[in-house]
Amino acid sequence: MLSANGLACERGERLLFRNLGFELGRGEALLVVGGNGRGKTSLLRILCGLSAPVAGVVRWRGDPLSKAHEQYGREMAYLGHANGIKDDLTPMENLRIAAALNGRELDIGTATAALERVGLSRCMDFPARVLSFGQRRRVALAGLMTAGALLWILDEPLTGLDVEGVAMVERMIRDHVVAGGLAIMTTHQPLALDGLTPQTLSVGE
Amino acid sequence: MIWNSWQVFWAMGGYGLYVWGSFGVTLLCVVAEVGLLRRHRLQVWRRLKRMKSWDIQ
Amino acid sequence: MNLYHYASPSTFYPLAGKLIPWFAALAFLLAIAGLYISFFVAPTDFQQGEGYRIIFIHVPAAWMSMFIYVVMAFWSAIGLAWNTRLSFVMARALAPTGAMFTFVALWTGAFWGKPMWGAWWVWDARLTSELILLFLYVGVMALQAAIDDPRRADRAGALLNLVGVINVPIIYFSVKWWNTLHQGSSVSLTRAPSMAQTMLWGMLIMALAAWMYTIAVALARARTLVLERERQTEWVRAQLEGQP
Amino acid sequence: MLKFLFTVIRRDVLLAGRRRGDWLTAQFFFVMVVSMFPLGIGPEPGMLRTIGPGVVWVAALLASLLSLDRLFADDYRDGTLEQMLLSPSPIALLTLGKAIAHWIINGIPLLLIAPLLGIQFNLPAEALWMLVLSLAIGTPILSLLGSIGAALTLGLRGGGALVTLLIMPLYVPALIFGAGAVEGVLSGTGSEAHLSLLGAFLMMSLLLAPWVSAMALRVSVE
Repeated sequence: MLSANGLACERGERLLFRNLGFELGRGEALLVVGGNGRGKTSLLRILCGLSAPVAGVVRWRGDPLSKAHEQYGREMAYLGHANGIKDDLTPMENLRIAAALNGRELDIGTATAALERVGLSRCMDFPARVLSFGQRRRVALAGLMTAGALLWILDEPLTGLDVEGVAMVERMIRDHVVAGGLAIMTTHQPLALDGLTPQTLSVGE
Repeated sequence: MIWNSWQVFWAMGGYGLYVWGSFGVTLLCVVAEVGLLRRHRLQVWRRLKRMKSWDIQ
Repeated sequence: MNLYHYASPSTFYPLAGKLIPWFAALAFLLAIAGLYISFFVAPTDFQQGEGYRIIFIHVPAAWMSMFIYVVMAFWSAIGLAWNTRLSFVMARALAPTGAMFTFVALWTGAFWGKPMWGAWWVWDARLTSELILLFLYVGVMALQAAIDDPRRADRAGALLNLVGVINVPIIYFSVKWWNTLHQGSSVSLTRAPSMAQTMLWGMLIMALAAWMYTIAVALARARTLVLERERQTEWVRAQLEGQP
Repeated sequence: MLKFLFTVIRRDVLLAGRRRGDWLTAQFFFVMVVSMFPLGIGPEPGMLRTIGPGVVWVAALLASLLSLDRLFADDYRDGTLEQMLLSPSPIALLTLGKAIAHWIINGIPLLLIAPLLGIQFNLPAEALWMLVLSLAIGTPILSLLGSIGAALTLGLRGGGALVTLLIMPLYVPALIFGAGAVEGVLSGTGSEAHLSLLGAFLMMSLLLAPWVSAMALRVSVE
């Protein structure tokens, strides 16, 4: 479904990596590994189409990303370093507006269920400003669940989460992949996906 | 020859300040640009050479 | 792919190095010829006396300031369309020279205006547009200077450059319109009463000299930029063995 | 398509409503800049009437620039901009929506305040109407062209001052036609020509600016 070929990336005249490629199908996960500053985040940003590689091409369902903007936008969900949460809006508003921007209706019931699943049932009506960092991360994860995307691209999904939160994310990813989804992630913490071994891709020498 | 002497030439019929002010500043700009360019090039050259000798890319 | 061959930095660098002295020499010779015409061939103007000789730099500088902006936009468009790095480098190398000519056009305009209009600055349509052109140059250079990542700096500058070039005619038209409504000056700098043949020749030769100068300086600046950007490559490291 | 556009506009208006302090700052800036001129120039009514249209227009430029540097910057910082860029809709629609929202938030209040300021400058009633009309056509241009500058300077040090430097020269035609229209009323030479030229400039900005600022956003976010 998702394939990358001969990717190269440069940051400020420095070559981060080149000739990187992989192939990912339904029900498969990919773990991107590599030390700090090796270009993991850059790779994920290329894969989700935010930045263009210096060389190489990323294809979704056979089409290069530049031609598949609309479809890819519907079928891919990205969770970056920043949570993508507006501090002035409540978690509920955040979820619903994010869905509307993606061209989906999200009714209050589904949104409530998602927020309950990530353990935020008590702070649904506070502005996100008063939430802790971990709680805001959970709002972003609830957004990921309600996005209904086929491909998840997660940049350090475990940062800022407590033990219980980590277990929750691991369960989320596993369920998603087992149900036939695709997941690409980076992490510095060990990730236990309970019977699922992701492919690994090493970035940088 | 339309100028009888250098004196007349420099005076420019009373417009000396304006004519030479214009031409002079233009010359100054050109000289300054070329000078700055050369200096910058030498600086870059030295820096790259130093970096190479340290073998830092 | 012949074009791509010349667009490669490692080919460009030595080629530009060979071309620069020729353009510089041409610029020098043409400038001498132009200056000779402006001071020794062109006769005294019966209306403006000797003061009109300023137009031999003012007009070519004003032409250059506009041409260079358009040429920059051309390179920017090519760079954005085909993703050729050298085009961005050329666009960037031209900007300071363009700003310099704009400044010269403004300065000489003021020095011409003082004896003719009695004021260093009048809000004449041409001078005003020239001033705004200077702002546009400053904007592009400031933007490129503020961005650290060269790739982003190139593209952002190129986009701004293209927006600017679309706007320049509109700005010129609006300023002219504004000027006629507010009773602008009746004397125009470029439409001297008797545009004699020799004057035209003088200005053309000076403009040609300015072109050659611009090419030489822009190539030299582009060379330095290429050197900086390609510093990890083998050919630059080999270059560094020689003399600057 | 249109739904996305409306969602972007509604979202930005909602957010501005949650942050009324920032919004009021720009409006009071406008009022204060305009009020400084008589203090600097003197209270002579004839003189004030001559400079009035120009002063109000220049202050409108400055006020819109003041709020522009945050057009994309806030969303960039908290990651919502990335999410919006990845949405299925064209990015030009996002930038268009953002510019329209900026106009609703910052442009429309200017229209309402401008007549009051015009009275301070002894403008007659017809000139006041023309001032509002010219600002109504002109301020969307400020938001549209400004969005290009905001996108280009996204995340840079000193972004605010830089936006001013980049965009101010591009505002020149809007300023000339806008202030000229009001002056046409004052001097009795008519202002239809000014207004149609301003309208043409608006149409052009509307067609081109969203595309350019979409490209600029892609370059800046990369």
